[in-house]
Formats: sequence, C-alpha cells, structure tokens
Amino acid sequence: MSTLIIAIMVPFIAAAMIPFLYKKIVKLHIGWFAMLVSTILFIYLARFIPSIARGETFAHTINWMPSYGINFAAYLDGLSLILALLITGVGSLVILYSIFYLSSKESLGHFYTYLMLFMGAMLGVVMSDNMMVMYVFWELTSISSFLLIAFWYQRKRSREGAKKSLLITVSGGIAMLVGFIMIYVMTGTWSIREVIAGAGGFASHHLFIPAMLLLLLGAFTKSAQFPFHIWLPDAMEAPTPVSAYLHSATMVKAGIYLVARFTPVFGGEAIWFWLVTGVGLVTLFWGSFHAVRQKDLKALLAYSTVSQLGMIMSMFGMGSAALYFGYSTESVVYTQATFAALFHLVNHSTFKGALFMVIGIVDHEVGTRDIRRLGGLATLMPFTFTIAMIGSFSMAGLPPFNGFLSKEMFFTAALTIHEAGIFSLDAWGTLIPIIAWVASIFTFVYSMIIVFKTFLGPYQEEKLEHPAKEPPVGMLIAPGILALAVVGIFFFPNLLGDYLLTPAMAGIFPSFATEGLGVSIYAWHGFNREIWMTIGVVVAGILLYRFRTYWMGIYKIFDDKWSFNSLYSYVISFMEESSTTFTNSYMTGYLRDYMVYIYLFFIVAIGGTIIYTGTYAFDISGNAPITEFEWILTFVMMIAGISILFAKSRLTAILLNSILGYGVAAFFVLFRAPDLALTQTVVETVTTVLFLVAYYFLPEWQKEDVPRKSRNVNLIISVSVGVIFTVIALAVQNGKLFESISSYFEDSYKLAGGNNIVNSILGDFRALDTMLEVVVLLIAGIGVYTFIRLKAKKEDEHIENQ
Amino acid sequence: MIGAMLYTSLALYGIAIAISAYRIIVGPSLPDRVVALDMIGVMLVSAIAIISVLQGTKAYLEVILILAILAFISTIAFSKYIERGVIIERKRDD
Amino acid sequence: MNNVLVMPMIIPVIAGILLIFLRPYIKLQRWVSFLVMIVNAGIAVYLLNRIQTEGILRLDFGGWEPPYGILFVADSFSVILVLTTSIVTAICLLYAFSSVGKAIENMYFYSFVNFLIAGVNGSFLTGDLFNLYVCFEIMLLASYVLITLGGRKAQLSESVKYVVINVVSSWVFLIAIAYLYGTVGTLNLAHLSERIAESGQTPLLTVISIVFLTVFALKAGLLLYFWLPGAYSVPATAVAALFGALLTKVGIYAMIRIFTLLFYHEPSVTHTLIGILAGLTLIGGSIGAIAYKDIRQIVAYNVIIAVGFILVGLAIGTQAALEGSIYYLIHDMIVKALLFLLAGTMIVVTGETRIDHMSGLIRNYPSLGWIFFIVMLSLAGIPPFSGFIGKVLIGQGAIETGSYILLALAFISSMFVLYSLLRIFLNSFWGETIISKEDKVPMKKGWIIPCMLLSGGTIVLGLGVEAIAPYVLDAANTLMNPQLYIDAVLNRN
Amino acid sequence: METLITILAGVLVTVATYLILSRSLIRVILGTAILSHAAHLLIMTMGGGLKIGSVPILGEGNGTFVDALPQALILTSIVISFAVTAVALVLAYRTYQETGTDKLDELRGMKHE
Amino acid sequence: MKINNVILRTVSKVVVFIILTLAIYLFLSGHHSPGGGFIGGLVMASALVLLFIVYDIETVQKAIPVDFKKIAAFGALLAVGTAFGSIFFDVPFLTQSFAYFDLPFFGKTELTTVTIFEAGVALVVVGVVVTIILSISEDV
Amino acid sequence: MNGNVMIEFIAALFMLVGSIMALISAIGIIRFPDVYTRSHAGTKSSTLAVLLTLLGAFIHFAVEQGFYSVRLLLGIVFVFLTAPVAGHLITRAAYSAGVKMADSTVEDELKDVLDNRQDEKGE
Repeated sequence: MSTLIIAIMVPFIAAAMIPFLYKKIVKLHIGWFAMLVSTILFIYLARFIPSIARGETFAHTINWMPSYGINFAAYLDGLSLILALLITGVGSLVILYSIFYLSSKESLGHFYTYLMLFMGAMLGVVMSDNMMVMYVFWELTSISSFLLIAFWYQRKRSREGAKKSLLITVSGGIAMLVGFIMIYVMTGTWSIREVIAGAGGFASHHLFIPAMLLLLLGAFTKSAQFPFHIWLPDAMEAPTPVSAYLHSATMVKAGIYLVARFTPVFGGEAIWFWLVTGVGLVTLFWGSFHAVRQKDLKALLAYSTVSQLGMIMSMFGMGSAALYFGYSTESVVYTQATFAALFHLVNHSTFKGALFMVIGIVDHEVGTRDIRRLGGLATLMPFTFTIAMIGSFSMAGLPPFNGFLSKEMFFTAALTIHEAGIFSLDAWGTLIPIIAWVASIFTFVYSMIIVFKTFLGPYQEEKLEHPAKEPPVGMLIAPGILALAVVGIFFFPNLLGDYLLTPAMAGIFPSFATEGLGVSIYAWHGFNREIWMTIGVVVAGILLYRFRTYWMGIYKIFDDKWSFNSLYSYVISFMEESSTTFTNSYMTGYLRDYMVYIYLFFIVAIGGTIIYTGTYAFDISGNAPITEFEWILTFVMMIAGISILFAKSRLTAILLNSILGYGVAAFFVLFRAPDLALTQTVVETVTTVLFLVAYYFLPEWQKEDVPRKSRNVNLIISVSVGVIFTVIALAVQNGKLFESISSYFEDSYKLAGGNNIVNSILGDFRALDTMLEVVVLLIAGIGVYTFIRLKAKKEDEHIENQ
Repeated sequence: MIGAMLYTSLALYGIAIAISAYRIIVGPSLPDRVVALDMIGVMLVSAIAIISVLQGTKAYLEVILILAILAFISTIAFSKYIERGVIIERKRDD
Repeated sequence: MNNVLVMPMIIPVIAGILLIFLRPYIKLQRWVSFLVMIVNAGIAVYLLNRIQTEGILRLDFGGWEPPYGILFVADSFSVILVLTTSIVTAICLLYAFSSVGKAIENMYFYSFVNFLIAGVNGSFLTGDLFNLYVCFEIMLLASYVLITLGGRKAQLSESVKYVVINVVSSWVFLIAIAYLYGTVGTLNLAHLSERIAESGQTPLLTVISIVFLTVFALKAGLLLYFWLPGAYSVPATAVAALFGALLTKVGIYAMIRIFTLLFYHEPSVTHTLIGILAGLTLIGGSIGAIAYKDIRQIVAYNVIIAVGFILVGLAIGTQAALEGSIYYLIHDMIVKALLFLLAGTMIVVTGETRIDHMSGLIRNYPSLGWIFFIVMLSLAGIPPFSGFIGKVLIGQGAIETGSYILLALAFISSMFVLYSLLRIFLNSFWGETIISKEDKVPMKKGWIIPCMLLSGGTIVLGLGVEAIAPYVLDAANTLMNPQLYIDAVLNRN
Repeated sequence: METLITILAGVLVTVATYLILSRSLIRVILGTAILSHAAHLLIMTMGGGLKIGSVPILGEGNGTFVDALPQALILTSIVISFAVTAVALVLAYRTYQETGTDKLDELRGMKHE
Repeated sequence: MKINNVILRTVSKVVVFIILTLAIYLFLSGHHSPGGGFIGGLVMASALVLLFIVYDIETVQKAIPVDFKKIAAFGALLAVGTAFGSIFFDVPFLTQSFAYFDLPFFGKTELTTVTIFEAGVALVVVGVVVTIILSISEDV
Repeated sequence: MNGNVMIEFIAALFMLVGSIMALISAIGIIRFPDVYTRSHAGTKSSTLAVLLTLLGAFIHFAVEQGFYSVRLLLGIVFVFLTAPVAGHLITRAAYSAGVKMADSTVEDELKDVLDNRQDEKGE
C-alpha cells in the first residue's frame, strides 16, 4: 500500500501549505483545514482496522539512502495502528477544541504548522520500519514539541520549559540513536522487522545490553519516566490543546511505543524486565505522589500523566517476562500485562485528553487554574463538570469507566508476576503489587482533588478573573466525545480488544500463537484479590483525601532544593559558570601562553614518542670532516645566536640576526650550493633593510621584565624544543632508509636543457613550486600595501569596544 | 703546501670574523657594530674566494660580487639609520 | 590530457592576478570572482564523474613522471572537497558583495579571496608533500591579509597571534618534510607511501609522523586550537565564514590524507594519539561553546567541536567511519559558513555581539531566525539535515571498533552544540522584541539570500545523501586502500 | 660535520623558541626569522652526505654532485619565509601604530566574562 | 640638518650601474650557472633600494614612474601565463620547452620558455620588494 | 718547480698575506679605543686584505683553469670603490649621532665647522 507513505507525508504537506493559506484566507479559521486533514487521515487509517484485525500487515518502502540501507519504510501492524488512530483521532478532537480555544489574534499559522508537523512526525514514528527513519521522526516530534511549548515565546517560562524539554528529549534521542546503531552493528539491518525476526540470535553479543540500555534511555526520556519526568510539568507552558495532545495523549506515548516495539527483541531479559517495570513503578508512585501536592491544575495533570505513563510502562515490563518462557500455555498468562498496558494506553488517552480539555475550559473561562482560587463551579458549568467527573473517576479507577477495567487488569498483572519465580522476583516481587496499590491510592486522591476542589466547595468569584459560565458549545464537543468514549469502552471493551488490542499483541509477541494472546475483558470477575484492592484504594483514598491537611506536611521533606528540577537547573548553571571559568583560565589571549601550550604539546607528544619508540640512536662516523674555518663559523653563529637573547638594543639584535643570515650563506657556500648562497645573501640584506625600516617605528627594545618563574619555564621549553629537534635530526641522519630520488635530476641538461641542476629543478621539474612561490610573494607584496593603506576609521571600532 | 696555505688563510679569516662578531656583540656603540658587520661581510667575500679556489669551482664568483654589493648596501642603510633614524625618506628636506 | 585538473587552482590564481589590474572596477571584480567559483564547481563536478569511470586522475606538471616532478592527483575525496569549497565560496562571495564595504573591496579583497581558494584547492589536489607546504603557505598568506583587512584594533591584535602561531606551525611542517625526505628520500606522496610501507614504518618514521600530526593539529585546530576563537571573531563576516568553512578543513584534509596514505602502519601509536586529541578537542570545544555569551565565540568553539568530531572518524579509521568523516566534512563546510554568516548578520543588524543584549529578533527578521533554527538542528546532527548521516556512520565505526569513549564524547558533544546554539536562539530570537519597526536595520537581500542558499544546501544534502553516496563511498574506499592511490600515481596497474 | 650543523641548528631553534616565548612582539618576529635559518640548515643536512660531490652545476667537478633537491626546496622556502617575515613585520608595525604597544600581554584582545 | 652627500651619490651612480648589469647577467645565466629569475630580480630590487636610500622616494619615482604593484602582478601573470600556455598545446600544464638556434654573433643559443617564466619571477620579485619597502617608508 | 706551480704558489701567498692583513685589522677592530679609529682598521686595512685575496683567487683561476674572471675583477673594483665610502659614511653617522671619541683624542676639527654653521643659521 503505497498510500501509507503518502499518509505520513500528508501532514507535512499540510504544514507547508498552512502559512500560505493563513495569509490568503482571512475569514475562515485555519484550524478547520488542519482538522480536515487530520480527520481524513483518521478515516483512512480506520479503514485498516478490519484487515489488521484479520492479522494482515502492510508495508511500503521508498528508497532514501539505499547505500546505507536507510530507506523510507512504512509498516502498519496492530501496534502501529492503535497509536496512529490515537494520533489522528485525538488530533482531530484537539484541533476542533483549539479552534475555539485559541483567539484569532494568536499567530495561528505557526500554531497549526507546528501541529501538523508534529502529527506527521508522530505518524512517522509509529509507522516506520527503519530505525533511522524512525529516529528522524522521533527527533522531529521533539522539535515540534519544542516549538509548541514555546508558542508564547515572549514568556520566559515558556522558553525555559521548551529548552528543558528539548534538551532532555533530544539527549534521550541521541542515546537511542546510538542504541540503534549498536543494533545495526549487531544485526546488519536497519529494519525493525528484520531485527525482530532475528531476535535471540544476537542476545549474547557484547553490545546487546548497552544497546538495550541506550534504547530505554530514549524511551524513558520521551515518556517522561523517572527521573527524566521533570520536563513534562514545565512543558505545560504550552497552550492547553498542545498539552492535551502532545503531552498526554500522543508524544509521550512514543517512548512506550518504542518499548513495546522492541519487547520482542529485548523482552525476556532480566535487565529489561527490571528496568522497565521498576522505572515504571517508581514513576507511577513518584508521579501520583507529587500530583497530590500541586496547586496548579495543569501541573497536577502533568504529574498525573507522568504517573500514568509509569503505570503503562511497568505493565509492558511485566508483560515482557512472558518471553522468558517462550510460548506455552502457562506463559500466555503473563502477556496479559501487555494487553492491559495497551488497553490502558488507549484509556489514558481518552480520559486524560478529556481532563486536559476541561481544565483548559476552566482556565479559559475563569482565567485561573489555581485550585486555591477555584471551587463551586459545578452548578455554573454543569457540562464541564460532568465531563471532568467522568474523566477523573475513570482515572481513579472507578466503574463504570474504562479506567476501572485497565486498573483491575493492572492489579492482576502485578499479582501474577510476582509469582512467576524468575528474575529473583521471589525476593523483590512482592513490592510490585504494593507499590501499585499505594500509587493507586494517591491516584485516587488527586482525581478527587480535581473534581471536588474545582467544581464543588465554595465559589469564590472575587478570586477569579471572569465569572464562571459554560464555554461555547464547540469547546465542549471534543471533550464530550472523549468522555463518551470513556464510558463506551467500559461497556464494550471487547470491541476494542478484539479489533485493535489483540492484533497489536501479535506485533509484540510475534513468536506466540495469535489465538492465545487475546484476552476477554470483563467488568466483573467476582470477589477476587483485585476487587478487594480496588475497594482498599477507595477507602484509603477517601480517608487520605479527608485528612490531607494532617499529612501534607510530608511534602516538606521533599524540599524543592533537592528535587530533580533543581538538580537540572543547578547542572545547567554550574556548567555555564564553570565552563566560563575553565575556558577563561587557559584562553588568556596572551600569545606566550598559547605558544607554551603548543610547545608543551610538541615536547610531550614528540618527546614521548621518541622515548616510547627508542629512536635516539645516532653515530657520527659517517660525518664529513670539519675544517677549522667551519668550526669557527659554527662557533661564531652559535655565539651570535645566543647573544641575541642578551642584546640590549634592537639594532644589535638585527645585526646579530644578519650575522646568522650571512653565516648561513657561508655554510651554503661550504656545502656547494651557490644558488642558495646568492639568494640567502640578498634576501638577508633585504630582510635587514626591512627590519630597519619597520623597526624605526617600533618602540625601543626593552629589557624583558618577566617573572623569574616564567623565564625558567621559557628556558626549559626552548631547550627541550631544541633538543627534540636535534635528536630527531640526528636520528634521521643515522636512519636513512632509501636513496634520494635526486640523482634523476643530474640528467638535467638532457631532460630540461639546463646545466644548473638546482635551477632546472626550480624552473622545470618543480616549476609549480616556483610558480606558487611567486604567488606567495605577490600576496605578501599586495598584502603589505593593504595593511598600510587601509586604516580603520574610528567609527568602525565600536563593535569590539563593548 | 698550497693547500695548507689556503686552509691556514681560511682559518685566519675565520678568526678575523670571530673577532668582528665579538665586536658586534660587545659594542659598545652602534657604529662600532656596523663597522664590524661591514668587516664580516668583506671577510666573507675573501673567505668565499678562498673556498672556491679550494673547491676548484667558479660557481661562487657571483656570490663574491653580490656579497660585496650587499655589504655596501647594508652599511649604507645602517649608517643612514644611525644618522637620520629613517633610511628611506619620502622627500629630502634639503 | 588531464590539464583540467589544475584548473581549480590556476583559475583563481589568474583571476586573482587579473583583479589587481582591475582595481577600480569593483562590480567587475565581484562577478569575475563569483564566476570563477562557479566554473570551478563545474570543473569539480566534471572531474568527479570522470573519476568514477576512469579511476584516480593525475596530472604530471611539465610531463615529468612521478616521483620526480610535481603532480596533482584527483581522487573522489579531494574533488568532493574542491566542489564544496567552490560552492561555499561562491555563496560567501554573494554575501560579501553587500557586506564588506567599498573600502575593503578596493583593497584587493577579491584577489585575496581568489588566492585563498587557490591555496585551498591546491592543497586538496596536490600529490607532492612539499607542494602541499607551498599551497598551505598561499592559503595562509592570503588569510593573514584577509583577517587583517579593515585594520581595526581587535583585528590586529588577534591576527598577530594568528600569524605567529601559523608561522611556527609552518616551520614545524617544513622540518617535518625535511625529516621525512632525509629518511625516505622522496617527496611524492604515493612514492612516500610505497617506501614507508616497504620499510614497515620504522620507529623513526612514527616519530616523524607525530611531527606531522603536530603541524596538522595546529592547522586544523585539533586540541591546539588556541588561535582559533580569537582569529575567527575579528574579520569581516564573509571572511570569517570562509575561514570557518575552509581553513581548518584543509588541515583536516591533510591529516586524513597523511594518516591514511603514509602513516597507517602503526595505528596503535598514531591513531590512538589522534583519538585522544580528538576527544580532548571535543571536550574543550564543548566547554568553550557554552562558556561565553559573545556570539562570535560560541560560533568559533563550534568549529572546534566539529574538528574533533571529524577526526574521531580518522582515529577510528574504518570504512564506515571515514565515510562518516567525509560526509561530516562536507556538511560542516556548508553549515559552518552559514553559521558564521548568520552570526555576522545578527551582529550587524543589532550592533551587539552578546546574546543577552539581543532579544526577539524573530519578530523583526523571521527568515533569519528560522534559518538559524535549521542550522542549529543541522549542526546538532538532527535529521533530516546534513549532519545526520556522517554522525551515524562515525558512530557505527566507533561501535564496530569498540571505541566507546570516543563514541560517547562525540555524541555528547552534539548535545553541547545544540545547547550552545539553543542559547542563542532562545535569547536572541525569542523573547520580547526590543527593536521597534522604525529602528530596525533593514535586512538586505544580499545577506539573506546566501543564507537561504546555504540552508537549502544542508537540507538538500541531508535528504539527497544517496546522490553523493557513490562518490563518498569511492573516496573512503581510496582512503582505506592506499594501494589504489599508489597504483594510479606510479603507473602500476 | 652533519652533527655539528644539526647541533648549530638546534641551538638556533632554542634561541628562536625563547624569543618567541617572550613578551614583546618584535622579539617574537625576530624569533620566527631565526627559525627559518634553522630549518634551512636542517634541510641542507637532509640530502645526501654534506660536502661529498661538487656544485650541482653540470660541467663543474667530475660526475658526482651534491643532492640538488634539498637546495631547490630551500630556495623556495627562503622566498616564502621572506614573504612571511615581511608580512609579519608590517603587521607588527601596524599593530604598534594602532594600539600603541608591542607588549603581547597587553594585546590580549577581547575580554569575555 | 643638511647633509653633504656628494661622495655617496657619486659612488652610487657607478655602483647602481654595476649592480644592474650584474642583475641582468644573473638573470640570463640562471639556466646554466648560479642565478636565475629570482636572484636576478632580488639584485635588481636591491639596486632600486640603494637608489631609494641614497636619494629619496619622490626623486626616484619621478625617474622611474611605474606602479610596482602592477609590475609584480604583471610578472606573476607572465609566469602563470607561460605555464598556462602549455594547455593550448595539449601538453601537461607547465611543460617548458627549449630549442637551440644558431644566431649570428651569439653562436649556438638556447631559447627556452623557462626564460619567460623566469622573467616573470624576476618582475614579481622586483615589484614586491619595492612595494613592501616603499609602502612602509611612505607611511610616516 | 715549473712556472705554473710557482704562480699558483704566489697566488696562494697573496691570499695568505691577505688573510694575515685581515687578522691584523681584526685585531685593530678589537683593540682600538673608539669607533673612529676602529673604522680605520675595519675599512681600510681589510680592504687591502680583500684585494689581495681576490687577486690571489683571480691569479689562481687564470693559471689553473685559464679562466680570466671578469666578475672577480669587477669585485675587486667594487670593493676598492665602496669600502672607503662605507667607512666614511659610518664615521660620519657616528659623529652626528654623538658617539664619544676616545679620551686620547687630541682635536675635533669638525666640531668648530659645524658650530660655525649652526651659528650662521641661528642669525
């Protein structure tokens, strides 16, 4: 089905069109266009449900980088379809809601562009078969989320929240990328399907565990798992439709999707089990525990989302244990956790989406989300209240709402798994149902807070910005539909289960026979342990809610100073400050310091290699004899050279430099190089003249008044550099390996018509060097001219003087 | 015999150069140094002449001439530097 | 006849010389220079395709057979770089037209740019070690002049450091060549490779290779990057963009060439050292990138990070890693030029250099802001922009060889890149708009179009990897098999 | 002889390095000039044996010549170092003119927080 | 202070003549004996420098009214052009050719493109050296 | 000893004598008390040394290789021409730069002349 790829591309095309449409069409709200796109996609995807339910899968590939096996491969199976439907379905509702929520004064063009970008990216994530392409879309979701969070970029908090979410999710994404690459190195394919097909074949590879950990890092950051959850509450700076869509219903599910997708590969491993389950449970507890203390409704929902995501994550973890046993009738029992996870995934999207929209309505209508200022809205906003109640009770796990069903299944899974007897579960397994239960109590408490603190209790109009009233009908449609779904699923859970969840199970447990995987969901299954747990939750929850003033003091222990949030801010500010201090400490802007580093590197690297390889042997037996004149000349040059260091005036220094130059020329004569001697003498003279001309304008040579310590450093460095230079040179003279090619040039007359070999080399054999050297000279000449002629005007200086 | 004489005179020139170099290093005044440098240049001319005799090649005769010329030029440059501070003037002030 | 091989170097040289005569005709100078770059790009494309069918091309100057004469060798690696250089330069020139100003243009600006490019292209193409030195010198001298052009105080004090450090590094280069010549008695790269292989790279040769490493580390800014942030902060924007895009890349090219063609026998010493240096460079660059609020500094440290990143590929030295390095090299040339152009434009329109003094620019200059956003993502290696594939391949190489520390450093460094640029974006582009409509410096077309072209480049390169994949594959293949190069140069097939 | 010249070159390198590490710009530039002398002497010793063979001009001497290639290289290098020295000198001059100092520690450039 | 320069000027006239002759000699003989374009150019440049030292810039420029930058550029063009010329003859870039002719008076004479190449080099050297020295000296 | 060897010997002798002269002038350079006297040693006697040496070399080449070097002759002329001028310029520069004369100096004739000229200008 090639339309799959088109389906992924459609939102992107829409995103590209929206800015233009926004400019052209002034009358109509641009959101309608976006909604149209998203609804069409939903319908298109929904058409796949029957065939997917029959166990079919769809794939289509377009080549992108076939050389590297990275291709645009779309793949649709049950698991993808659930998420794809959520993305487009919730997407349509959110857009509908946003049309009424956002005032037309906002830059809607940007908003819907980002939203469409996100939708496309998200579809890409869940429908990509190629890991690299999936990564592409994965990062795109982070980016579009970044843009949406900072939609009101004038606000500092928006920017900070956007920054935090981008940094955390992209870091995770990069970790995931490395994990993907490791999988590629192990399996030689980028295709997820092929990796799954070969699963088990590389479990003993030494990269297996690192790849798994990195992959989980990506999943955990994206799904806001403990301790990476900190970005999610800050992401609530985004407009509420965005929070409803990205930060509860879809994007944060990408991590969960990833875990589900790779369960066939890594499931059955103890590390995977413990990490996914453990992190999930900790997140579940931590999120629900902190949700209770929140005063901002949106923050409360954010923590509740964190907690719910943890719950789903932990269920996937528990379900993965089934793969340890391989397929058998006993092991199918454990897959129920996974089924529950998928079920809750859907449920969570429905009730949390509805709740976010409700909170948005409250915020929109009364101008605040602070529960200390809210209360008694139930009578004024009855519809809103109803929806909020449905959502909250579903979240709390009460019948007759879908949350009850999945919560029950969660308890079942938690109870089943700790009896599995693997992965040292007998030692720690008991903790699983306990944590699950405790967290559920807190979940119950905050759900009650939403309902009772907002809608019941005293109505304090003076604290609100606007008096409360029902919102426009349009705004209620979307949450209403979601609330209906919440109830509908409770009554007809198996419709969902048979058509969507069971096929998805096949994607997660491909090695299991499909028939055994389906689970029939029943609202009532007798007075078993689960129902007693639920009753316990309700009782304990009500008690805790009633007496919360007595135990809220417990949160004082969790001071803000010690939260992960402040750790994040501390790390960021510490990094910036210490990096400035550190960089300033060595980037002094002082040439000498830089040269010291460079020479030190020279000494350490080269000296070290010399010692390491032992290349300091040399003998002087093959040397040419030295005449007295040469001794004297060498001696004179050495003395002259050293005297430069002690010269009192610059003229003396120049003169001594000239001695060196003429001395070198004399050596050229001794070494039978007339051309060089000629050139050297003339160049030396011209250089001397140049020095004279330029030094006239420079200040008089002053005594170096540097501290003794740095002088000693200079001395040590220069001597070491000199010694290393000499040692290598001597070693080279001793270690000649091959004859030089230069004997060829001795035929220069025959070859190039010149008797002067050097000149023939310069003018013919290596004429390019000469030509380029001429260019060098030319550049120098013209350059000097421009140096002197082009002087900055005073007004040009202003930039660096700041 | 002849070779010995040539080597001897080369060595003598070397000593003369060394002495002049000593003068350059100790100074005391700038003109002293310039005089010594001029002398080194001239001594080198002679030394090169002897070397070319020793090596039996005519290749250095240009060097001799050039060295002489340049010793002259640099001496003039230095003396002008000492006298006026600037060695090339834009416009003569006389 | 392969005379076309010399064109990428000789055309700029001739143009540079001719422009000296055409000093009063600035408009003409502009378009001649631009045309030269376009022609060069065309030649590079032609050469690239010929290499795929005919193998490595060479041109013996004066008809002197290697190893005696000098020759230019065009393999995919060098020609790809020539091509990128030409395109990037052409675009930077477009920017220069409306930014450097008459006073500087009148001072032979375009001649120097042409000479710079001649040096760069010559360095990419030459097959002779000493000629490489000469080409380096052309490039450096032109850069000395370009960096100082304008004569502001800061320019002078920074270029003094730049010049002195480069003079010293050129000196080290010279003595390294001398040592190598003394040991193996030849200068032709292929011949050197053959002789070194024959000797099995004696310990002495390893020592000499470290001397070369020092040189190229200085030129490329591998750990020895102290000159870089200052030097790249001072020149005119277009020049800084050229420097950022090209200069360190030549050092990188030379290092890759030398350590894949000549000194590949003792990787436990040389490549380990390169790996350590690359790692330290990544650390130093990452820390530097977030240390400052001066936008020019941030940008300059980003150059350093990229150097480390590319050379991680060399240190790892597998086919995949080298391919990754090549992709990243191309990517970095384009994107660094763009980044410098953007930073320069931001400074010009606001008159500020510190990011905390700018705010809300996206309102005033939306296209500038979005291009910056693209660059940010591209540099952080986020797909589908061009940095992505290079990163993946280098990562793949690192994993295959078990270089986990380098792997970690390389990928963590891209977080620092992202963070450093994100800071600019959040501070300068977002936030309250402080420039009112009236005070706004109008955005010139000549500024924004080059930026758009380059950002288009990074997108096209990212999506169209497949288009250049065969060339890159061939380039890396040649680097992995020095014998191919030797055979092509010394006629041994 | 080779050893002696090498040691001489080593001494020059030491001197030049010391000068380059000093605080005043004019010393640094003098240092770079001396570096090139050392390099040229080094290249000279890198050819075949010193003083073996005659001047590399055909028709002089009898058949064996000294290694001509290093001589050609040195020639190129002399020219280049002349060009570089000229540029560096003028740069120093302009820097002094513009900033009024040749002390490198006063030429630190831009200050950052 | 007025300085009597008669001695210097008198001698310089002779010396400059000698130097220029030598320069041309060196330039031409480069192919067979020490010398060549580079050294010839340098010697010529030093003759000019001597003139500048002995006289002053304005006087000399009045006598030799050329822009030395353009001389340098022209020289470079000549050198590169010689190299470039080989392209039109479909031989490798930079191929130098030489031939022997029997000319009256000179006998067997060698003509080679290297000479043109070297002339370019010489011009560059003269132009650049003089440009550099003049640039600094004029900037007071 | 035939003629050629004899002449070669004479050539070598020239050179040796020249070098001895050079040594003597070097001794002068180091022993004389002030720059004015040193310049005598530095320019005049060393010129003689060079002339002798170059002459020796000229004779040597003339006899041994039958090669009459114009360049050497030119060199001789050149040194003969320039060395005194150089000496003159340096001493003059030294004088106008105010280098002190040795304590043993008896008379400074130029001083009066210059002073007079200064006075004329002053009027």
